[in-house]
Amino acid sequence: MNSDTINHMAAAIRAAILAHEADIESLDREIGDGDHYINMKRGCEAIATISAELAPLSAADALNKIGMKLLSTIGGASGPLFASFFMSMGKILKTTETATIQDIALAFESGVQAIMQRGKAQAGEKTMLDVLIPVADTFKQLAGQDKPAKEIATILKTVASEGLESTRNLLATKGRASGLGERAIGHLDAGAKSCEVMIHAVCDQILAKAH
Amino acid sequence: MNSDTINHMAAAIRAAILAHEADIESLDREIGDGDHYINMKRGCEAIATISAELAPLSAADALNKIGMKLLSTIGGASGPLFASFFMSMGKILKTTETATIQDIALAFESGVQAIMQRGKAQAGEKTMLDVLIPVADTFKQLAGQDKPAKEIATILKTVASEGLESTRNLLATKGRASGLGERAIGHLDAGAKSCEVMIHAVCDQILAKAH
Amino acid sequence: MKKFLNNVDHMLAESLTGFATAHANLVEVQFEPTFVKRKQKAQNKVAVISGGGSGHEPLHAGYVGKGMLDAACPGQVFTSPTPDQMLAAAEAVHADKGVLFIVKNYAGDVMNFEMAAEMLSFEHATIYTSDDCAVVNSTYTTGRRGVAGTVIVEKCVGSLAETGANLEACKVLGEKINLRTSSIGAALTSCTVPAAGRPTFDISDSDIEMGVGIHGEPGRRREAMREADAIVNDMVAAIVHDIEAKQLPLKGEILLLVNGLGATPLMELYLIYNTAAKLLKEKGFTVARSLVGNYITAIDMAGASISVCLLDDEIKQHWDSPVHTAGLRWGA
Amino acid sequence: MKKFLNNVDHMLAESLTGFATAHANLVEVQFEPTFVKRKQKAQNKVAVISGGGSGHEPLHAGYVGKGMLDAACPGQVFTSPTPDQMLAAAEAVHADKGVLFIVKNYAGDVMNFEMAAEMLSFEHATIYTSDDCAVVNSTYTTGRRGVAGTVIVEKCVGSLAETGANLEACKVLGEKINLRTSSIGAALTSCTVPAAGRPTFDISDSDIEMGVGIHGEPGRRREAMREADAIVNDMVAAIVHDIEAKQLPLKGEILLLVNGLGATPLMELYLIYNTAAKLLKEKGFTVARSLVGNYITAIDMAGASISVCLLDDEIKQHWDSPVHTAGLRWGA
Ligand SMILES: Nc1ncnc2c1ncn2[C@@H]1O[C@H](COP(=O)(O)OP(=O)(O)O)[C@@H](O)[C@H]1O
Ligand SMILES: Nc1ncnc2c1ncn2[C@@H]1O[C@H](COP(=O)(O)OP(=O)(O)O)[C@@H](O)[C@H]1O
Ligand SMILES: [Mg+2]
Ligand SMILES: [Mg+2]
Ligand SMILES: [Mg+2]
Ligand SMILES: [Mg+2]
Repeated sequence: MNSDTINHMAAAIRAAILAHEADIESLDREIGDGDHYINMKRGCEAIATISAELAPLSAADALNKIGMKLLSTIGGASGPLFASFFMSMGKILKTTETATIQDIALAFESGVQAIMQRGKAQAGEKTMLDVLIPVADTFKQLAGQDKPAKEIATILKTVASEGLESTRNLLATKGRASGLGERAIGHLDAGAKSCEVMIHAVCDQILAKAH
Repeated sequence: MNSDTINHMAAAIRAAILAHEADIESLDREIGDGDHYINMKRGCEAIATISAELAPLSAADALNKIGMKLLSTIGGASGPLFASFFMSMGKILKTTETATIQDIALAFESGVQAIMQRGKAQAGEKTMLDVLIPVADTFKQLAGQDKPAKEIATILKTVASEGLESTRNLLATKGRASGLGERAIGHLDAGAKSCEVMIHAVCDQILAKAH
Repeated sequence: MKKFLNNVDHMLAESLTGFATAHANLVEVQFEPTFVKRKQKAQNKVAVISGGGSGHEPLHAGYVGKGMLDAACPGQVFTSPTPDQMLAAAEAVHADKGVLFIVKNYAGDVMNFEMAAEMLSFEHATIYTSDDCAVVNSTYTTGRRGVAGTVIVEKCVGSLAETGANLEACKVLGEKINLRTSSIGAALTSCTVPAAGRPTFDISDSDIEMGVGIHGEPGRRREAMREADAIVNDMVAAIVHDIEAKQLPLKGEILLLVNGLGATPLMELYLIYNTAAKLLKEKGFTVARSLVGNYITAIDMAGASISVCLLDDEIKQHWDSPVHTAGLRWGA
Repeated sequence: MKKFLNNVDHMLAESLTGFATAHANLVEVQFEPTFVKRKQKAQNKVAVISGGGSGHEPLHAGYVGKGMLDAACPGQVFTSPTPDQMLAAAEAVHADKGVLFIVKNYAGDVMNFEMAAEMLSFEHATIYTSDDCAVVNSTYTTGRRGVAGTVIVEKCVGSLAETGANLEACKVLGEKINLRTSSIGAALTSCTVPAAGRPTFDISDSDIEMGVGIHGEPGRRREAMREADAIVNDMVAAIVHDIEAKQLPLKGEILLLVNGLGATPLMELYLIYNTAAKLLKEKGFTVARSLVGNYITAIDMAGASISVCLLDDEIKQHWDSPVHTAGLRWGA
């Protein structure tokens, strides 16, 4: 992984988020305050504007810079969470010269843990973590088994979608939807949806690679 | 004319105004501020509540009392105008013991003049006067010719309807609709409509009389 | 129609009772006939009384208090009050220096106040406000409507009256301010008169009403909805045109009032203010005083009006003087 | 969607510029990062800073000024501001006695202020407001939301800070007021987030949302629309229940705040106040202070919230002390 790959992935994520405007926006309208899509878009566009600055950086520094940029751009609940994710990934990868797929899985896991810490949340609270935690777990496990990247990508897509779907029948105990009590049941979580969209975007890039 | 007749006519007027709620209300909504029906209704109901107090009074005193009551009940533009009308009618009839149809026509005319004075308005300004002035003129003329009441009533109904219809293509130069310029053209005036309704109600009572 | 109300017939009385309770240190309300007066009767000053249809809150009852009105007579919604209200209010607050009525120039208000004035036994005078420049003044019309400029007149005349100035001086100041003030309103939606139960006019999302008053009357023109700067530009142009037509100077210090008509968020009012202030500066004016908020409303209309008052030292002094009312308060 | 705006992306900046121009004697706005600060930097006091998503105007920028906030950080509409805003604001206004953040208890606000606090080099503390009793507090939730009670906390803590009190004392007062305040909101309509371009929720004319927050989130329950007294009765009952649950006294002096959510006419707010005051008196409270108007809004939502703060001498003193901001002003 280098900053070229990161810029490439960021562009794919941005395209995917924009393509899912209607879904993401309506989910946060239903049980949130309706700004999650706009927040995600603002974040994606901020990263696009710094792609040239990211280019000369190491993967670790690029991820850290992305985190810092998101922190000062997104706001809301998702801003500090995604920022913590990337800054934590950057910190972990700093210690490795050329990251293996195992390194990346560990960095991803540490990013998810940073979100859990910052948001004081667990799985099962109807948040983005219901996608991120199972993905991190499966990723680490598959990477540990030396599975090929394409196989991992295919499986993670499924895990992400299942995680998203799992939020439907949960009561929300974190975030804005926690004020709704039982009324949140039956609705997917918006943050979980954007995570699913982003994970699919990245995995699709890996699957589309020639080799 | 005595206060019994007056109470009877007031009841007929009230019933007619209530029956024309939709028309009157929508006209004042179109080129006014939407309250004219409510104002008329409030006025009619106030008179209904004092019918017992009116009963022992002379026609002149009853009309004056009606004017005073309307003055403190209706408000808006129509309140002082209708109040002036009845107070002026009362004043004129005060001088006659038993009013002939000619006396009533003269009193009606003086009532209309009081409206003109109070509102500083003429015919052709798209107001209630476009009904009242021709009705007063015709009434005086027919009464002067000693026409039977029923014939007069029939003719006045037509004159009132024509007067109302004449407001349709006028520019408003008095009242709220004067702020609208050309936009008032094509709409009937609400106050003219209530006057037409009231005149029809009174005439219909006369036409329905057995003798 | 969706409103917090129990019964349309009691809405006004319940609301006024709430108003008087919430501001019990400032005002008292009386019913039959209805008026709101200062808690502490002022002494030895012209009694300044205003009134008009309800639905424009905080105007007028919200401006009763030290430095502004002595009493206000609220009519039914959008219906001018009746003369007995003005008479009772005058009786309650007059203080030996005469009574000054401040009346917005609408047929109903004019006639009801006129009849009250005719019946009044003490010295009195009336100021008619007519700052709305959407209505072209001509000998054929009843003249321009009184809109947001009324707040400026009430504030400054109230201030002068507080100094013990006589009736004539108060009237002169009020008429000067009225002359030096131009206003224009634009509506995005209609309002809903509670007793009518539905919007006064229908309007699509792609249209606006330009040149509206404060009663949900249709405006001067229906125009295409467009960006705020374009709307504000036209509104400011109408005001500037009016100032020119009145042969008043197109420079000097002004008070800029951006008024919400009821349902317009402050965020939008400040955005309008931003553009209006910029345009007026470009024209050569200095924005010396500002007021932004809901000061004279049309129930729940989404819309705004812009008013410009050409200041002079006297007006500025009376604008700045302390005022303590429910709707306007500073220096106290 | 129909709003006075030019471009959704510039709306906030244009509006804030208008705000700062209209109140140039009081405040200054700075961009990148965005914050509003007092024109005159205060000396030798705790710097009181608040912030949150925009769309709640006059909160928070409207409360910057003498006797209240030193600075406010407005985020995007309904989106909490970012830590760099708080850091820049703190840098600009701190005055050697530390920085106090007043934060409404929402995940986003909490986390962004927390990250700012972690990066802050000077002494600091944070008060989280959580007066909304529509959200049942339990160990499973992130806790109650901060709503209109925030205004009372900002007013009184601002007053105490002005006396030179230390950080700890300010935090203690703020937390006391937060504990002693219960609020609940009801909405007749949704609001429309400008960037979203359409109402956040759909609701028919025969329904209301009970227990709404200030972001157009659906409320606790959708209920049948009914007369105002019935709605207010349920709201007051929820507040009284909350006071009981907190084991606070069901008597004594209270501050009653009836707050409009943006598009509700004053006439309706005073009607609500009238009923709420009556019910609370019947329960045994004395309404000693009142505030009625749009103090913390949800853009253009038709709706209202009721807040009750149990007063004591200290709170009363700080509520009454002079305040001079764009949104709240008395004694100055
Ligand atoms: N404490 C938390 N931990 C993890 N995720 C959270 C937490 N709180 C909120 N979220 C996530 O953030 C999403 C909302 O983000 P966004 O709409 O951008 O912010 P806000 O809720 O402040 O409007 C939710 O859908 C949820 O997935
Ligand atoms: N100056 C006037 N002279 C005669 N009639 C008038 C005048 N001004 C208004 N009117 C009449 O009053 C009617 C409006 O009455 P109403 O709606 O009750 O009062 P308002 O216009 O104050 O809301 C108009 O339709 C018109 O017929
Ligand atoms: Mg959101
Ligand atoms: Mg009318
Ligand atoms: Mg009217
Ligand atoms: Mg948000």
